[in-house]
Amino acid sequence: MVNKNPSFVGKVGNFLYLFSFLFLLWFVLTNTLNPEELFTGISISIVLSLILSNNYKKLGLPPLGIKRIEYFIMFTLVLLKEIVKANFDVAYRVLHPKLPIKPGIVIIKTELKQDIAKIILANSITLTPGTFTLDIKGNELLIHWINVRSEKKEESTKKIGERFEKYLKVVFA
Amino acid sequence: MNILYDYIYYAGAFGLIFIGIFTMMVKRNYIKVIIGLSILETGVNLFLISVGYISNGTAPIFSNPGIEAKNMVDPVPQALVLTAIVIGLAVLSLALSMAIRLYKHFGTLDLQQIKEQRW
Amino acid sequence: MNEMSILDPVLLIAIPLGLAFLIPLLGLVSKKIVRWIPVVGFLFNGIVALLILPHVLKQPIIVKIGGFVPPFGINLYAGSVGMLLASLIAITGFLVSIYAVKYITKGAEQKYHILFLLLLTGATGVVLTGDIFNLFVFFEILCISSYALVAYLGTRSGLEASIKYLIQGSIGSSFLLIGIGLLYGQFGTLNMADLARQIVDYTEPSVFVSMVFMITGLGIEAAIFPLNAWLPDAHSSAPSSVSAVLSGIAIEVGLYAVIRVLFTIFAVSNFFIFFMVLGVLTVLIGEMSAFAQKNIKRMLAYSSIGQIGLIVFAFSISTQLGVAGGLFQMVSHTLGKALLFLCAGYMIFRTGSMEISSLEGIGKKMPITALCFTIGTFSIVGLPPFTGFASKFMIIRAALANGELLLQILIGLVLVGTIIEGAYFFKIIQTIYFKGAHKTDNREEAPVTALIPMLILVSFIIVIGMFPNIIDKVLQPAASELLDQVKYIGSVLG
Amino acid sequence: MRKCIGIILLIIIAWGILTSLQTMPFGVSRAKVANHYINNGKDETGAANIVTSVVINYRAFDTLGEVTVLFLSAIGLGAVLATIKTREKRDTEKASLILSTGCRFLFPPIILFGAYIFIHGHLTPGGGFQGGAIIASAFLLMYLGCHGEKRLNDRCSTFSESLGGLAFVIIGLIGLAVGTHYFLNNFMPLGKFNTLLSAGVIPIIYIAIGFKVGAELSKIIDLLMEES
Repeated sequence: MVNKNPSFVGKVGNFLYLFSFLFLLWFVLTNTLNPEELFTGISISIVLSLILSNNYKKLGLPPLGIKRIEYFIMFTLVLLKEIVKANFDVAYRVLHPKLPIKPGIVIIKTELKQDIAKIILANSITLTPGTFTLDIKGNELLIHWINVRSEKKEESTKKIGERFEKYLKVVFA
Repeated sequence: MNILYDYIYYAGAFGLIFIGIFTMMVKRNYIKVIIGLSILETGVNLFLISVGYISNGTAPIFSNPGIEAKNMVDPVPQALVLTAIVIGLAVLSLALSMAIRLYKHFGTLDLQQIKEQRW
Repeated sequence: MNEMSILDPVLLIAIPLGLAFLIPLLGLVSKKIVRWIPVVGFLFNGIVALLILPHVLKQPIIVKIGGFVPPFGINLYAGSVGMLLASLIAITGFLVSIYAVKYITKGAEQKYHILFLLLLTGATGVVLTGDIFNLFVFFEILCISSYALVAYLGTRSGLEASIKYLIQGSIGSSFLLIGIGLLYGQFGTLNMADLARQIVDYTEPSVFVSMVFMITGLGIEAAIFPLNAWLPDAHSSAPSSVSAVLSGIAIEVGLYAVIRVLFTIFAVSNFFIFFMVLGVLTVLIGEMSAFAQKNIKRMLAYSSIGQIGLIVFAFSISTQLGVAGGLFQMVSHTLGKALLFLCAGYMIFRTGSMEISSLEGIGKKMPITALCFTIGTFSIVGLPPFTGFASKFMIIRAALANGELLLQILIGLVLVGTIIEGAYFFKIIQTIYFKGAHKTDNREEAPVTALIPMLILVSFIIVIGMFPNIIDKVLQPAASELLDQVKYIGSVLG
Repeated sequence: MRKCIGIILLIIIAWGILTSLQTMPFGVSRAKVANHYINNGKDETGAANIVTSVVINYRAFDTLGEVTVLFLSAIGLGAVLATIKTREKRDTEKASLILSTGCRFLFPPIILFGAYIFIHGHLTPGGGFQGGAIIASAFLLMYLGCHGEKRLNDRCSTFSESLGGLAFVIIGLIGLAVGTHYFLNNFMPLGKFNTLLSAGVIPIIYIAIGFKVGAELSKIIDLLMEES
């Protein structure tokens, strides 16, 4: 079976991936170990994954691994830290009587390949106050920045994207 | 103050109802009439919901064993509103489909300009 | 009781609903079956309704949905009025859906049949239900399917009519819902019998306001005089088979709801002068506008307004005879107007125009259809061997029974309206038979599927007109059911 | 002119309502019927959510009508829009990568959440209509984000809406045939209170409604998007 259909393993992998994601979600929603609930959750997740897993593959989600999860958690922590930092920064700018802002749109580069990785990067940038992702074109992100500190592509990439990208690169390697 | 507390919800609901009826009667643009209809329906639903409220009431769900029946709000208006919302949605979607047709046929949404049928 | 448990009146609603849900599935298999589904549904309904009808004349059947005792669950009240109208709806629906098998060729046919089936199912629900919110829900089914069916042909006029209808109808339903909300807020129940028991005095302002809201909301669908602006457009622009049920069933059902709310819930007794005057105004305005029309379907639509006025007048006499007369007039109007619209449908189809002048010589071209049309007009005007005569005669008798001067004046005005009605209908008949004799077209009769329903309707009109006693056996219990509020409460709440 | 008439009419209505509202002050007490539902609903229907027990058990007939109204609106929409032949070609720009990828990522979780809502209708605030609306929102997201790539499967939606409606009616007819011979009777065992498999037919009906409402709302969205 496996030899005849080379993509079979890939299919099973996709299926399991979506299945575990959905089932985890179900578990979080119901928050109980009641066998009836678990059984219902498993069956719904199986049905949904059977139908939808093929499309999910196109997103380019990475396979699971210890290192990846570790880095993803670290990424989350860094994101939180950056959000707090940026909040204070923006609050300072808003409250300062001189309003030291310099709004503008900059372009940054990213080395991430997968769509989903780009989305995560874009959304993290949006979540941090002061920066806002407008669009993604190829491997360039269009960003509105409340205080443009550098108009050069490389520098702004370093200032905005780098701090997240180094973790995401490992996760999506 | 007391009067305000007693009637503020009804006043809000009927305020919406009046705005809706007024919009439907006065406006000429069909889309605005549909918006008026939507406001009217919202007002009616709010009115129905506020009919069933009791002071400091809780939702009528026995989700934990400790919940008492005494403080629960009236479940019937909530059931009625569920029905009324769905019906309102149905009318609204039909009205919107007619708006599409209207624009394709007449090239305008102004109801005053559409005079195929006379008295 | 054993026999009755099989013939549950709820089947009259449940089976057509199930069939309507089934139609899209069957449509995947075969397009031809779909056309016959409404026919099957209404045949079933007609048989069941006629089988139940004798049982309810003495004792109404109370159907407890879900097995909950009335104030707590929804109940159906299958009394004489409900079953009479339900049988009427089923029979008319059966005949019109046979007609529609060949008549509907344009547009989304399958959707037409679903909408048609659901329109009459909504009507059946309205006449059977004993719960006021349930009445609203079924009323909405009736209204929404009418909106869609009026716009079905997709012509400019149909669209415009449908939009008018939709705007006014949805304001009406909102009013009805506000009225229901006010009633629930005051009495805490939605069951009609329970409400009726608790409402002691409708002159109390709080109750009066909710009554006005409900009557206004229902009155829009019933097309009572100031609220009938939508009717002529809607009824004339819809496909003829739809006009037949809109004119024959939908407004009657609206009127039934008004009457039920007035008589049973609020037990109104001294409010009727107002309705009598409204009824007479409706008659005069309807008939006079009909007289001025050049478009045959618009003329029939205005004539429906006149007939509705007559029925309102008959009900507001509020004696046994008057209410029976009103119900009888409903029956004869349904049969007559359905027949007229069905005939007009193929006459328009063959001539390609709705103008009355284009009907010249149609008496030779389609003799059977023209004959049916003539009989229909005779019945609506109220000429002797037809139902219209019997029902109008009953109303006149009722009006003259207590010898009040006001009633005599008003019935005089109603008769003026009838004379106007006669004038314009004879004008059409003259056009059909005696004008344009030089035209020698070959005969182009309507197809058999259209002729059969017309002929059946004609036979109903003649048989009931000759022997009004057949229907009188149902009318008398029905009238007393409407008038006797105490018995209604007793039979529901026990 | 119309404004004046409108305002006068509204003032009359407002006066009427004011007199009427005095007999029903806000937030006072429940009526007899509602008290019955709250005190006995738990035992009679087995649903923890009393609103659900009213919607699906005490007033199930309304809900059947409501489902029909939604069905009707989808059908009516199709009938009204059916005769449009001309369809201009529009040059639509593709949605940005953020939107399209995000939609694809969120689609399965939203469907799962909708299913969660309608399966737990008898336990939590939720139910078939709400769950169906959430499922339809997943489809709406697909239409907005990945326009033109994904279409609702016509046959599939027809099946789920028809079968959902039929299931409701058939459950009602089974109730008429067995047990106490009432239409829409709750003929199944009520089960252990406040667990997933309780409340007899309520979850089954809600699942049917969920499928039906999801399919119908998606269909309405589909038709409106296609023709506008």
